Amino acid sequence: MTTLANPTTFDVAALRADFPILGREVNGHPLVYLDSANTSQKPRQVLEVMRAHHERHNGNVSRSVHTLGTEATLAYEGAREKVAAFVNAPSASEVVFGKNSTEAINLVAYAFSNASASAGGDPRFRLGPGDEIVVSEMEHHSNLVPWQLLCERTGATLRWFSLTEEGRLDESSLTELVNERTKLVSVVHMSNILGTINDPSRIVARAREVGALVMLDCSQSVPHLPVDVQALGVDFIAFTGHKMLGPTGIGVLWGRGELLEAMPPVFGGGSMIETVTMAGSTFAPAPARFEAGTPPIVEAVGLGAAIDYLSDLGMAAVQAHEQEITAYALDALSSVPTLQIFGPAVVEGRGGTISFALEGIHPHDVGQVLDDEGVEVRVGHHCARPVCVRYGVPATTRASFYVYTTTEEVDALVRGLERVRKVFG
Amino acid sequence: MTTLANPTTFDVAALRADFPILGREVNGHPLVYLDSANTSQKPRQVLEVMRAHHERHNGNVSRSVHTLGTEATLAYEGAREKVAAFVNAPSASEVVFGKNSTEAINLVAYAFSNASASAGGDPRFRLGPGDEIVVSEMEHHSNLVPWQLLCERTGATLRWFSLTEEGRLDESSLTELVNERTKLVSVVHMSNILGTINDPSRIVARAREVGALVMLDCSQSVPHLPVDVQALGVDFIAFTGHKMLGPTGIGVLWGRGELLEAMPPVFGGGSMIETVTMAGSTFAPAPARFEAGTPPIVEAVGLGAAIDYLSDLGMAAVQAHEQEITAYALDALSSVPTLQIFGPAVVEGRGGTISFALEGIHPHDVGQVLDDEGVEVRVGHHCARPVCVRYGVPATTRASFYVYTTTEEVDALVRGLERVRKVFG
Amino acid sequence: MQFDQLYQEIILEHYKRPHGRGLREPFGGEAHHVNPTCGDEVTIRVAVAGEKLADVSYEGMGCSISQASASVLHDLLTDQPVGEALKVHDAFVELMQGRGQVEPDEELLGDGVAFSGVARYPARVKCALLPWMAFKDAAVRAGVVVGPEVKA
Amino acid sequence: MQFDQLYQEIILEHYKRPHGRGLREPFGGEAHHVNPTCGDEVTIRVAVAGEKLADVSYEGMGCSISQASASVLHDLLTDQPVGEALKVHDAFVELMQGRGQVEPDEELLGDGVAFSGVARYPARVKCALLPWMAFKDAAVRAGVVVGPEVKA
Ligand SMILES: Cc1ncc(COP(=O)(O)O)c(C=O)c1O
Ligand SMILES: Cc1ncc(COP(=O)(O)O)c(C=O)c1O
Repeated sequence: MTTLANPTTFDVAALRADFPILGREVNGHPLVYLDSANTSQKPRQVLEVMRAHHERHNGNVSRSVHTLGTEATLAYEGAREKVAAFVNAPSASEVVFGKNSTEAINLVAYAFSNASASAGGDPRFRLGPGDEIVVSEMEHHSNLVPWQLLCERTGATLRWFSLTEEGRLDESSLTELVNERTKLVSVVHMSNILGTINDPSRIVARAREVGALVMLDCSQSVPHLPVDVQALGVDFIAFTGHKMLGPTGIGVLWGRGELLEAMPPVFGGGSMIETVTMAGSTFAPAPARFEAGTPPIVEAVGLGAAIDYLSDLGMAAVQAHEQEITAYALDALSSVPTLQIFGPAVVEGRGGTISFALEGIHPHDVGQVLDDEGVEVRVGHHCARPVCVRYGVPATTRASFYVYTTTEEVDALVRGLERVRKVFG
Repeated sequence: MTTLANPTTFDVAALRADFPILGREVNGHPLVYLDSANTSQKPRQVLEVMRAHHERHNGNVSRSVHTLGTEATLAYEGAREKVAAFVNAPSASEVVFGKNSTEAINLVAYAFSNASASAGGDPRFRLGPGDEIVVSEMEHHSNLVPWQLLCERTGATLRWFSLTEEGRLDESSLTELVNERTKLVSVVHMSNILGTINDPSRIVARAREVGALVMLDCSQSVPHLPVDVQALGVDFIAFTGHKMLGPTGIGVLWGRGELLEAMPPVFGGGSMIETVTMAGSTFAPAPARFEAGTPPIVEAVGLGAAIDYLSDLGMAAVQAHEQEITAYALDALSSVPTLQIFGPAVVEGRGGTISFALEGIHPHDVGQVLDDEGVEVRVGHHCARPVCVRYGVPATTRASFYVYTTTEEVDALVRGLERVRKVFG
Repeated sequence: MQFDQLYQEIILEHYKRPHGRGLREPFGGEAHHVNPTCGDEVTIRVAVAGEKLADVSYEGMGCSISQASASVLHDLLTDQPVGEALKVHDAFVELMQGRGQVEPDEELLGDGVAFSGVARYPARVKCALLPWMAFKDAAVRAGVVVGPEVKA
Repeated sequence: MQFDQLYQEIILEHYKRPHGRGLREPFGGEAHHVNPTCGDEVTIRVAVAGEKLADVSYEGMGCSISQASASVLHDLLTDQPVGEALKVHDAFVELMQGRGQVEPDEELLGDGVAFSGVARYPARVKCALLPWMAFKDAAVRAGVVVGPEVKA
């Protein structure tokens, strides 16, 4: 692990040695990985913890009295405690593990429909015609489609915040949009396409006035900046392991304890029950109630190791590093002729994810030429098609940064874009 | 890899060297792992493939044109093809990845409720009062509770096969139980508590007569015996990676192509869409339609490696080995005074999972003493509480075997049971 | 050895010859608890008379640890002043959740001290606590005012 | 070099100066296809006159590969006998799905041969196939009888 005395900075060059994949070549060039908003790379510390778990402590959890089962359970529950501490949750029992952010969001959506379908459902989760759910035009499909489907199932209405030209949430209609009919507001904390970081404080305040719940999609924020659920004042957040140095197959729903207790089960199966008879079953308290079946054990352990790694760096330092790279990149990209940035043009209130267009050149072609230079960026609608529609493009090219990103890599991107313009100019 | 010329056998001692954890000690004794029905151990071949994926090819799938993304996608889709071939599915597009068996079963259950809630739902998936779902008293909670919850949501009625004294499905009431009102029969292929292997052929034939769908919970069968979905003639099967030498966090739903096409989406999010607008979305064909969000990529790759390992051994040989061990164990256990076996007492029509009781001694205490000897067995209701109720016990002790199990380990179990009787006799 | 600390003679004694077993009348509150992972069950009844617990009776089915724990609970709490009983309860819970780091108070816990070794077996802590959690619920139902929830 | 095989001059030429672009009347069938991962779109119209495809017109928005592919499709299929056009279609699909292992038939595929290199880029195969898949749907809607589905 590569931390320095100064808590707000770390040695990126030294840290890169922790990431085996950064040593590989792509098409004869050193890998320049600028697609961390899509999925991050993993340090060997994480891989080693996972391997050690497999080679020493593998057993199923919460089901065995034997030593391996006990060790596996301690490791799994230890990961839950690390997650809770990382986002300053009051209790580890407020942390529900699932396979990704998408599942976490869908879990809440199905808790709403199950509560709505049953007579005894908690009123905060009961939805029907006339009720409203509010999202934004900035959502990842994973924080949009689940609510569209929920509205279809329940007859509720979906409404949304629009976006400003600068790529920010347009909160001018807040009081009209979030009103007495609103049961839930679910918005993204940091946009995966525009890089925008939303401050949810006004939304939370308004939601409290009208008695609506608030969910924050923290898939892009928890990996990149300090997140404190108590300071945010929201009711639910979702995030995903693979974007924060952890493995795929693990995601987190955090929810306020009393809300989780009020939510009906969604998935049935092993480990979420209290007692089962053929005629009917009763259910365990949260978080077990929402973790049916064998959970992603080694994946949770890997996420715990990723959190250790990030905590050692310090999330303030992680964010400071990305701000530096982002400022450098915004500046460097502005030197590329015909390049247009979507989203905030300044480093304030944004993270290290930059979407752009080169006039007249399709993102697929941009990405392909860059890949030929070893520069890996994402092209497409980034699972946020309404944002593309909003800004009148079918797709964008996106570069995204993380703890291991260097200014030299940004330079390689800019050089690559010159070649793109040569091939397609 | 440790295969021998004779296709129906392999060298267990040599194979054990592939499993790093088998070299460890527990409470000062060599580990004797007899809990594979709970979760299996992993050979280094699987761990190495996963590590290599992380260190060389990690990227998100189906979203990038870049080299890492393409490599990751090929690895992920390659795993899908391996899974399809392993269970003789006609097409890889019939394989849906999720996080475990439990999710696979719940996915089908929610497809039923979503189809039932929408006017245009396919009639085969529409459920309401008067319709029936049939399970058995032998189910794991994961193939029972989802159907209980589905019946609550839709008003349908849950019915079940009972069990014979010998631990077999009582099919005497088949024609009455599976009738014109039946929409789905979902039963376990191999019981995780009794070891019973069910032959679904009569149930399938009857279901076809009345137009019901058939799901088979293959969580315990796919790891331990050759499974051919076309020969079984069922509509859906579910199984789980961690019980078949693969990692946690990966499970499989196989479904007949035309049924998957007829099923509405369950989870919304990235990668399951065709096109998204704020006002509404359309959805991708199966399997993508059922894989919302970033899937368990490295876990699928690990499962693919596990399938390679099992295929190299040959599933017929795997089953033959377990039959041998099971015959040996049934014999050895019958020598232990006051020991009672639940489930078939003969090796025919059963797998290598044996539940038993020692008169007057609670399974927790049995398991604890065995653990002190390094012998890891599971104790409890094994997520199949109705089976315990059926046989009048609160819990059982269960020993379960796999490719790496030896007769010496069975001997260690029997010696351990002697000590149990000394401590609590 | 760790294992012998788990199954101390005292525990095995209470298990084989439980004290005060059986559900008795009259009682002010009753609670039934189940350990969902293993199906162990216990029912506890609490009878309050004035400032005292006149009787703590129980019935259950489960492993040696949970059954011995119920027997010890009966011994320790019956006839105790309410405040004292709750102190014992809290001390026992603290001991069990201490992962083997808590020094037990012999004065307060009597035979309960024998459960120190259980605290090193996370999977068994729930067994030992089962009757104590049920006791607390039963006491509340019998009108006893107790402090904030303790989680097992 | 692999990359130069992807972006062959012919492809870039078709991309920059597409042939026969624009949706024309009359037509017998139309289909609109979208690539869900990138949002590329194409609309194809097919006009059948007797045994021949009198016109294959198109409009679309997308990358060089998908747009050039539409232009080449127009060149290859317009004015062709129906049977011949379907043969060309099948040969192109086979080439694209061949992972670079299929030897293209120059006679049949003309400028389409330039797409051989695309087959080595799994992520781009869908781009090249987009207009061809839409063409097939449009042809069916125009009354053309075609063989079994080919999957992209
Ligand atoms: C028969 C059976 N069905 C379903 C399951 C559930 O599998 P998982 O916990 O991986 O979802 C299991 C194992 O726990 C099982 O043995
Ligand atoms: C903002 C946002 N929300 C949700 C998701 C979904 O995460 P996952 O695919 O891990 O479920 C992503 C990433 O893909 C994202 O960037």
